[in-house]
Amino acid sequence: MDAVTPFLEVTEAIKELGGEDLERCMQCATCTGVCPWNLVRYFSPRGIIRLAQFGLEGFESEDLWRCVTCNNCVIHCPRGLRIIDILRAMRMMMNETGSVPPSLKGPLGSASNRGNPWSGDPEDRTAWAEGLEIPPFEEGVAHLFFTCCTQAYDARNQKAARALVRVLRAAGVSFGMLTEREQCCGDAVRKMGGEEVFGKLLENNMGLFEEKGVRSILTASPHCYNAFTKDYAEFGGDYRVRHYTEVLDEAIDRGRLTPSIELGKTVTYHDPCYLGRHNQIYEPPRRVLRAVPGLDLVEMERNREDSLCCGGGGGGLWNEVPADERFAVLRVREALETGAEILAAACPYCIIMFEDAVKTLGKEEELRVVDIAELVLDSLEEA
Amino acid sequence: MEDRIGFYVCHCGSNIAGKVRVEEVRDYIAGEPGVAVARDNLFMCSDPGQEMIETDIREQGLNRVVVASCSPRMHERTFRAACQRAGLNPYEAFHMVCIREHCSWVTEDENEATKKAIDLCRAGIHRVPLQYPLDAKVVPVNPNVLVVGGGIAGMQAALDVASAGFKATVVERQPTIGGHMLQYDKTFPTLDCASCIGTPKMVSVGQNPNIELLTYSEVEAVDGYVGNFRVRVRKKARYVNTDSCTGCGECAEVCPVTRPNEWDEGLKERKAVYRSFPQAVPITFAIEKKDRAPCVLACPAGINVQGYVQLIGQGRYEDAVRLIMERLPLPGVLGRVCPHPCEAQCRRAEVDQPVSICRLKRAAADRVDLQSLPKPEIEERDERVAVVGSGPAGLSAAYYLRLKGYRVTLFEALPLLGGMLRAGIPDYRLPPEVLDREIDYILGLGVEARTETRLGLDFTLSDLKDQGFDAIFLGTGAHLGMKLRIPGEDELDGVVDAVDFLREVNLGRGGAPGRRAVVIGGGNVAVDAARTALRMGCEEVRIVYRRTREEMPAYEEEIEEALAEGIEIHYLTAPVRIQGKDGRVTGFDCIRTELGEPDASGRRRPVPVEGSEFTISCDAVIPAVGQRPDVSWVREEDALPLTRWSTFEVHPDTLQTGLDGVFAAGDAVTGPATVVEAVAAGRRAADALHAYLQGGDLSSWELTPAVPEQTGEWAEIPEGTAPEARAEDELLPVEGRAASFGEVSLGLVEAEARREALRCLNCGVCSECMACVEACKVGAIDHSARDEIVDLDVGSIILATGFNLIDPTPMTRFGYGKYPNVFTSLEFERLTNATGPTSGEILVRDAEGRFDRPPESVAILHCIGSRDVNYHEYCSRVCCMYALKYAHLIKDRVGEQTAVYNFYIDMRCFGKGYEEFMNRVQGEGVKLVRGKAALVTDKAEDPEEEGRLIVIAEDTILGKMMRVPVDMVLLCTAMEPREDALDVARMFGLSLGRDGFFLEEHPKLEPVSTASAGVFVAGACQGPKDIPDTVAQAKGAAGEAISLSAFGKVEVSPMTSFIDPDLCSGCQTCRELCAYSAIEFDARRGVSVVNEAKCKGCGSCAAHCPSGAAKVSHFTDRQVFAEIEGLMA
Amino acid sequence: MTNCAKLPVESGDVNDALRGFFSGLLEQGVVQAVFLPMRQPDGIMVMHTLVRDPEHLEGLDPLAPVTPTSAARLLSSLTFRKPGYRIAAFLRPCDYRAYVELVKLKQADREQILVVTTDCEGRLEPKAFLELVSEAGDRTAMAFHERCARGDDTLQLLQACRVCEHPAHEGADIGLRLFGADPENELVLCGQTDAGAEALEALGLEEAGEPEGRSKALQAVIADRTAKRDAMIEEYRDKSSSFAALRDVLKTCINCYNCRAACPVCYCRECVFLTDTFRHDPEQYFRWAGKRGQVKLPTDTAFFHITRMLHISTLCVGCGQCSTACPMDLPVMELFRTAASRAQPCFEYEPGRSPDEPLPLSVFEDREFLDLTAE
Amino acid sequence: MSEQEPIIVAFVCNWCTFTAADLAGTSRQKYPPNVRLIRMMCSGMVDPKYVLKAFFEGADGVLIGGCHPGDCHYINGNYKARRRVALTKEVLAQYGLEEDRLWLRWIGASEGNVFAETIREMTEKVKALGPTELKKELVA
Repeated sequence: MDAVTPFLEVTEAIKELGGEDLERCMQCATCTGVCPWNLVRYFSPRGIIRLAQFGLEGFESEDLWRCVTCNNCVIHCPRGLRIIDILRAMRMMMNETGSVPPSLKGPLGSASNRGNPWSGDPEDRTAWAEGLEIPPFEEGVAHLFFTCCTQAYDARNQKAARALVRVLRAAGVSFGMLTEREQCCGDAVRKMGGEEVFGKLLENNMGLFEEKGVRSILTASPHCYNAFTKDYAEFGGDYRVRHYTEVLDEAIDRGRLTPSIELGKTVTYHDPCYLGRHNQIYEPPRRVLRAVPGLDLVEMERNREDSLCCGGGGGGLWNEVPADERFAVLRVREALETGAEILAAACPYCIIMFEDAVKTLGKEEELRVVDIAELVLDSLEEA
Repeated sequence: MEDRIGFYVCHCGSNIAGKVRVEEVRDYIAGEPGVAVARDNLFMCSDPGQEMIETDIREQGLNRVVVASCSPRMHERTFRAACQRAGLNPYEAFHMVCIREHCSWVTEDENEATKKAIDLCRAGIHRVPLQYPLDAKVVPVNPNVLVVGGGIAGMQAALDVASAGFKATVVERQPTIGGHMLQYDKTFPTLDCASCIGTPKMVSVGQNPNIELLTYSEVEAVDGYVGNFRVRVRKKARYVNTDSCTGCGECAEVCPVTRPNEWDEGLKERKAVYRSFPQAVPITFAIEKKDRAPCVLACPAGINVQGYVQLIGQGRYEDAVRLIMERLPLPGVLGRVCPHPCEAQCRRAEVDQPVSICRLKRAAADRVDLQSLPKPEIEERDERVAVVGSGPAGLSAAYYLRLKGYRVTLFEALPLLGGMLRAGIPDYRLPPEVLDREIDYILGLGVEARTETRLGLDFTLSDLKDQGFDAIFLGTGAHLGMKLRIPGEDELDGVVDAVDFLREVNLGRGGAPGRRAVVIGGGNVAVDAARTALRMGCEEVRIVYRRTREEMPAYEEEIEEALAEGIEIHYLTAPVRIQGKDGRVTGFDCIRTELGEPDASGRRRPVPVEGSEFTISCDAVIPAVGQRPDVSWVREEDALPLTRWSTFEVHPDTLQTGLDGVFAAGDAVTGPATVVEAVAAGRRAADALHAYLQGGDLSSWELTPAVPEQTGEWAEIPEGTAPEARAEDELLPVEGRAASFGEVSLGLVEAEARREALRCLNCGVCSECMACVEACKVGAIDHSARDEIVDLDVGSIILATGFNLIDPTPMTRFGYGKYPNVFTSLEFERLTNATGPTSGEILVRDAEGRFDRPPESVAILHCIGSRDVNYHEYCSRVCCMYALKYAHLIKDRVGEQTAVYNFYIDMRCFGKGYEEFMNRVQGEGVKLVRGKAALVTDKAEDPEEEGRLIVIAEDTILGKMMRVPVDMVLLCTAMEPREDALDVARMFGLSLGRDGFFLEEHPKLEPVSTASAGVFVAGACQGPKDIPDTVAQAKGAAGEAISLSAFGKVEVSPMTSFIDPDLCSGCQTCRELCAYSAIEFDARRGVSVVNEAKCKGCGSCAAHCPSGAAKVSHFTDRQVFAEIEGLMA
Repeated sequence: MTNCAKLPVESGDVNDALRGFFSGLLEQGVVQAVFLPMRQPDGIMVMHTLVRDPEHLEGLDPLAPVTPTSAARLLSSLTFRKPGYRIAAFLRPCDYRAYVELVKLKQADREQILVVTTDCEGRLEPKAFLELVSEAGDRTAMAFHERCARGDDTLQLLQACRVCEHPAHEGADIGLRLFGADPENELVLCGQTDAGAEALEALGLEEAGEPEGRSKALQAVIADRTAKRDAMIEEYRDKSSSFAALRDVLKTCINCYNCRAACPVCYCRECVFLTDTFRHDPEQYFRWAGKRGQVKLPTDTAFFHITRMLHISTLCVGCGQCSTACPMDLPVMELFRTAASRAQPCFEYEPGRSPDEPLPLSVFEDREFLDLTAE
Repeated sequence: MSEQEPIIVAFVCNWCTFTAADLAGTSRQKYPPNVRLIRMMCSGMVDPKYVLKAFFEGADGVLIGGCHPGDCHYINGNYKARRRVALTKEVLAQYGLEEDRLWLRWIGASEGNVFAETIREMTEKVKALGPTELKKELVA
């Protein structure tokens, strides 16, 4: 008889690795319904969980690696299950047996050996800050400016990082940088199931933070923000973490930063999943944009917790995805529909995905992808 | 007699014995002092268990019993009864120790569970000897029963109570009983029609002699205790007398105000006077009133603006004019010259622009011939009143005094009546024929007018007294122009004060002031003078004003019209000197000004700019810088007190001057003010004069406020009210307009007036237009009704307050509120109901929201807000079944071929006949998609989906995504508690469960009783349930209430407090602490005494009393100390 | 609003002047009786006496620096049911404050009483008082005043008075001024309430102003005593910082409950410790001894003192009668003022301040002590 | 359970916290066995000397459970209890009684889980503090 037999040892193993919520799934399929993948192809997280409930093979299929951890399923799940952690637990099992898709082998290996997923030379980690004389972080400096690997090694994001540094300086924020010993926050690595590599990165960074007495961390990427507030907390990390849009919002509010030059552009803002849905930070970026004179902020239909993911999270940045299945392409089309000239982003992953999507659609003239810090810098009368 | 304790430890099957080594407990306790018998038993609460106790008591001579088993809340009563049967006093002899819920069920380790059980039992053994006999207090039970809520649960409970011969009072918040069930069309699973099985219940409740129905009423306070509750109920004013109203509905026909009908979930309109639905019980109508509209509050004369605007909207101009004339005699005049402060408050401005109220008043007045109005019968009186001055104040006073029956004589200095209306306001703003028409009407009532008789010249105040006038009203106005006090003003020809100039022209005696005239001033008089000068032939007219356009007091539309007629206005210019040659004006020197600091009146003071003098060549100068009353006629002996602005000094309320019997109002009292204020003051003076003439003591006389006090609550403005431009009246074409005195504004055309009136948002809901009063043949409508308080004495209370549905709007992914064809379940019920918005036809809406065509396909989405930790974790139990009912109704009514898709997680058809119903409906072709719908969108991906709603879900059985295009989406929205559930619970002494519904005493064994003795719950207020379960609970609750009423007495816990008079030092702190004021102070003996009927035994007094004088029986210090000592030994 | 009056004193005989004052009150019918300290027949000890006939005012000595028992408790026995007659009562500030608490507890009446208080320079230990009387006889009061005015700290003041920060009270009807005054030749009396002012007018006394040095002297006394009080509380917070430490302080307590009998605000007719709640079952002593090896008797010593603190720590005015009454000379006043220093600020309550302030445990607020219930 | 396991005496109000304890039992929630319940009709019935008696008899912690403000079956018994516990805590603190040994908590009739959680939390805190001085020393 062609039938399957439950293999509950596998289920127990998945639960052991943090996927225990899978037992309480009532298979209602809300997650599948709200998952952005189904805008482009059939992808059923419910189906994968069903297989995990009985430990049946098939969950280790290609689909397991498709999830970009955008959190839309988690906030709608009627049972409140941590669906991302269930899938991550299965990915951890795959990592333990080494059977990881080729596209993710590169970043995982690089993170393990070079402390960043971009195969960048650790020595050049602070190269992007050449000429900005950012002081090293030590006693008396208020915040640690944590460089996201993507900002350190990706050219487009290096430009955004430099803009952010100059804006922070204009706002009189006291911040310093750590040396090359600083490594990747490990968010993407952990979400890909590379728990062991993540452990190495965490140990290095927490040791460094301990050594330097880091209390308050300022991050450019929502992924670092999420790692330091949630993942590091699991291992005793207790830091005051703020995303740069919150710092700029406060500086503007306190009158320490006043963008003055009229930009005369219509702009639409994309809520990055790790700032919005994961951490409910919706208003600070919008207040910053509204504080820039001459910027007309228009909202896309899918905004705040309904925002459509750029597709970069959870290893998505490195997955090969056919053009017609890329969320970033859909999102750029939505941005164009609003008539905006600028798509404002607040996350290095989004910038890469959207720059690629704009090129794919050949819309470079009509829509520019700009980081919020860059917009603020354009509007500052810098000395 | 020493203690002989019987100790019994229960296995409770394996519930206790599973974790607690009961034999070890038994043997340990056997060794404790005073323990005569120690046994264990499989089930102590069983009959053999109880018999074992009874036989031990009889045979072993036990005087105490301790049972260690489950929670005392479960079986304390059972074991006390056993002890009583065996002859012991239950309160003295028995103590129960809980070693199941608090010990075996919650402890992992066997040893720890056993040790804990032993400690708990030992505590009981130490406590029980110190207990002393108590006899349960028995109190009489008032047989009446209160039922709160008139839904199916309330109705059923009331009917059962009544049929048992006891009186039930049903308090229902809505104007009718029936509740949610009567909103449905069919009910599952039998497809009985709700009204066929519901209305008979309603009718019998309505007619049952044992049931008193208090609809449109709410419970406000409850106190007392089981058997003796005192409940205060507020019967909200219905404004319709329930005895005489036959429910004919004539009043609703004529009522102009429409509101969304709550009964139809807002899908259908009803009138301000309404009945929820045709089969309502009671049949009588009710009127919804909120606060008086803001326009009514703003009108100085207190006219019911909303009322006459609505009447105009109905084309009932005569009724409108009659309503206006209750507060103001000159509708046509005021329709033209009133500054309309009401429009500034109109809330329509929040949507687009205020309603054009002033023009509407004119539209009504112009369409009514006053003479044709029925003559008001006047009950003649013989007192005579002299009204001096026929301005707005005088006319108003004369009119209202005449209506009161006084013989009024109107004295006017000028040859024509009307005062400032005649001599001040030019004809192009107020045509004389309109003024005459309205004055003649007043005179027509029998007012005698004497023109060209000036006070102070032709007669004096004392003359009036001599001529037998019983009272005098002075409405002499303010006709003296103020001087510019600049050189050349007095001596030159060509300088004429604006008031004099206008009077002469208006009386047909004046000529053109010159060829080029300059008017000085920024008020209405200045603009009137300028435009009149233009019409008298001046070639060039300029207005000189010291401040800017914003500060000009003249009306906006007047300034516009003046500018349009070519009149030039020099702002920021002040007069310096008038130049003249041989006695004639030749020029006018003035100087530029700037605005400096604000002066006392808050307007910024104009400061001359050095060296900016310039001259305007002109041959006439008309100062219009204010007026003041001419009081030259006042003689010494009149002794009439005047203010320093030479206005009469009057009492603020009665308007009586310093002289007895002499009243005054209008500009003569206030200085130059608006016409409407003068008219209002004239009416107030008439009231005061009436009181004076009837010999009333005016010292305490107060003005009866035109408007009762306000609660600050108006009808909310419905979202999506389409903005509509405000109607503007037609003006004469500009050319040639300035050449004649023809009325510039032509007023509103009838169709425009009717449409403008319908823009009114009816802030006060009922506009008190009194149309219904006339329409009602039995005179049942009484707008002056007030809320009534009723106190009920009842023995038991049944709460059947029902449920709400969750509002699905926040769940944006389902598109409720965004797509017109997404409905909640209750909205769909109304669509299927014959009295609903579509008379029972299942239709979908077009873009404008009108139901027009039947759907070809329908999607029904289950679990919207239910089984969802983000909203309600519980299952609402009823949705699966009514979803199938909807599927059946659609197939049956719209047609076999209509596609129906149910998106479900689990089909819960658990009841009797439910599974069979599902079997049948599936047979009729409903498509069941196993997967919770995730998204409803209108973004089509292929032509087939164009213009339809697409439901997206994964079918977990197929393992495929489904996109189902449909015309209509029904959301099975979760049942949730009423929003005021917490306040109601506190009022009746209940608490709420974690799901927010009323908490029953025990989910399995006591489903309808609550923690508060004598208060029972039934139906959805205790948790989501369908009609069969609701009715079953209603009959259960009625059973409980009937048992109380039938038995006539009830045992009340004897564990109340008492105060030992020997120990009490009379400090009375216990009296202050007692929440039930159950402690009185006996002054003679100087001690506090407990009234045991009122005391509930909470112990607040005992815990405070330092000497221990106040004790609660069964919880004395000694007993608690013994329990603690036993616990820790 | 104090308007003051002068009472001439001939040849330093203050008592004679006061006798004139009090008999004046009786003769003018302002009051029907006076209640003040009078010399006993032995001419030494002074006791509060109710006097109706002015002739019997012969032995009055109100300013004698001693109060054998709390005058508040005595006066309350005259007024726990509203008396039909008005009494002029001489109460030192601590007695008056205790009396105010008894009024709140409905154990005494305020309307029928004309309270005459004085600037209080403190009272002596009984032995020290007897010595002073033997030396100064009739002039004991003034001898005591002179040595106080000189700042003579050899005086054996009661410990309670050394640390008492209420040497005067604005609430009393009439206040006798001593600080910065010269009573030997002129007594200054101030009407602090309407009743007080009317009484002074009825006597037709000569107008007078406040002695100018008074407020400065008063502030100095208050500052000095407050410092001593804080030191004492600090000391006893250390001394009784644990149950064992408390046990050591109370090791010689014999449960005679005399401190309770002397305390003016311990108003129970019979103390709960004398009722059968604390008449333990003999078996219980046996069990205690079994559980812990041995049990000291009398038991419930610490239990009694802490329970009494729970009852009156908010009402304690620090009058020191408990320490005076303790046969074993235990620092009862110190322990109770230490407990009061915690309990009273907890409810922002000061006993004796005003009769309208409700007792802290007889009222409650909607939202308070939220941290207590981790809300 | 060895000697040094701490004992917590809990005075619980019959209408709310006692019912919550029943509910915790019927839903089989597990919590440490250190607590012993004494049923009071209302938290307002707990005389401060009961708390004292419990400590003097060797209790390591005392918990008083009442209804949430506004829900009291007797209208405001819990408000009075709050002031009495505040006074008791203040007086006993002088003799070294730690903050976490005497708790007042509002636990509603339907909050079985809150009851279990409170017991777990308090047992942990009291265990950390170790036995009371009264339990060791004999202070009668």
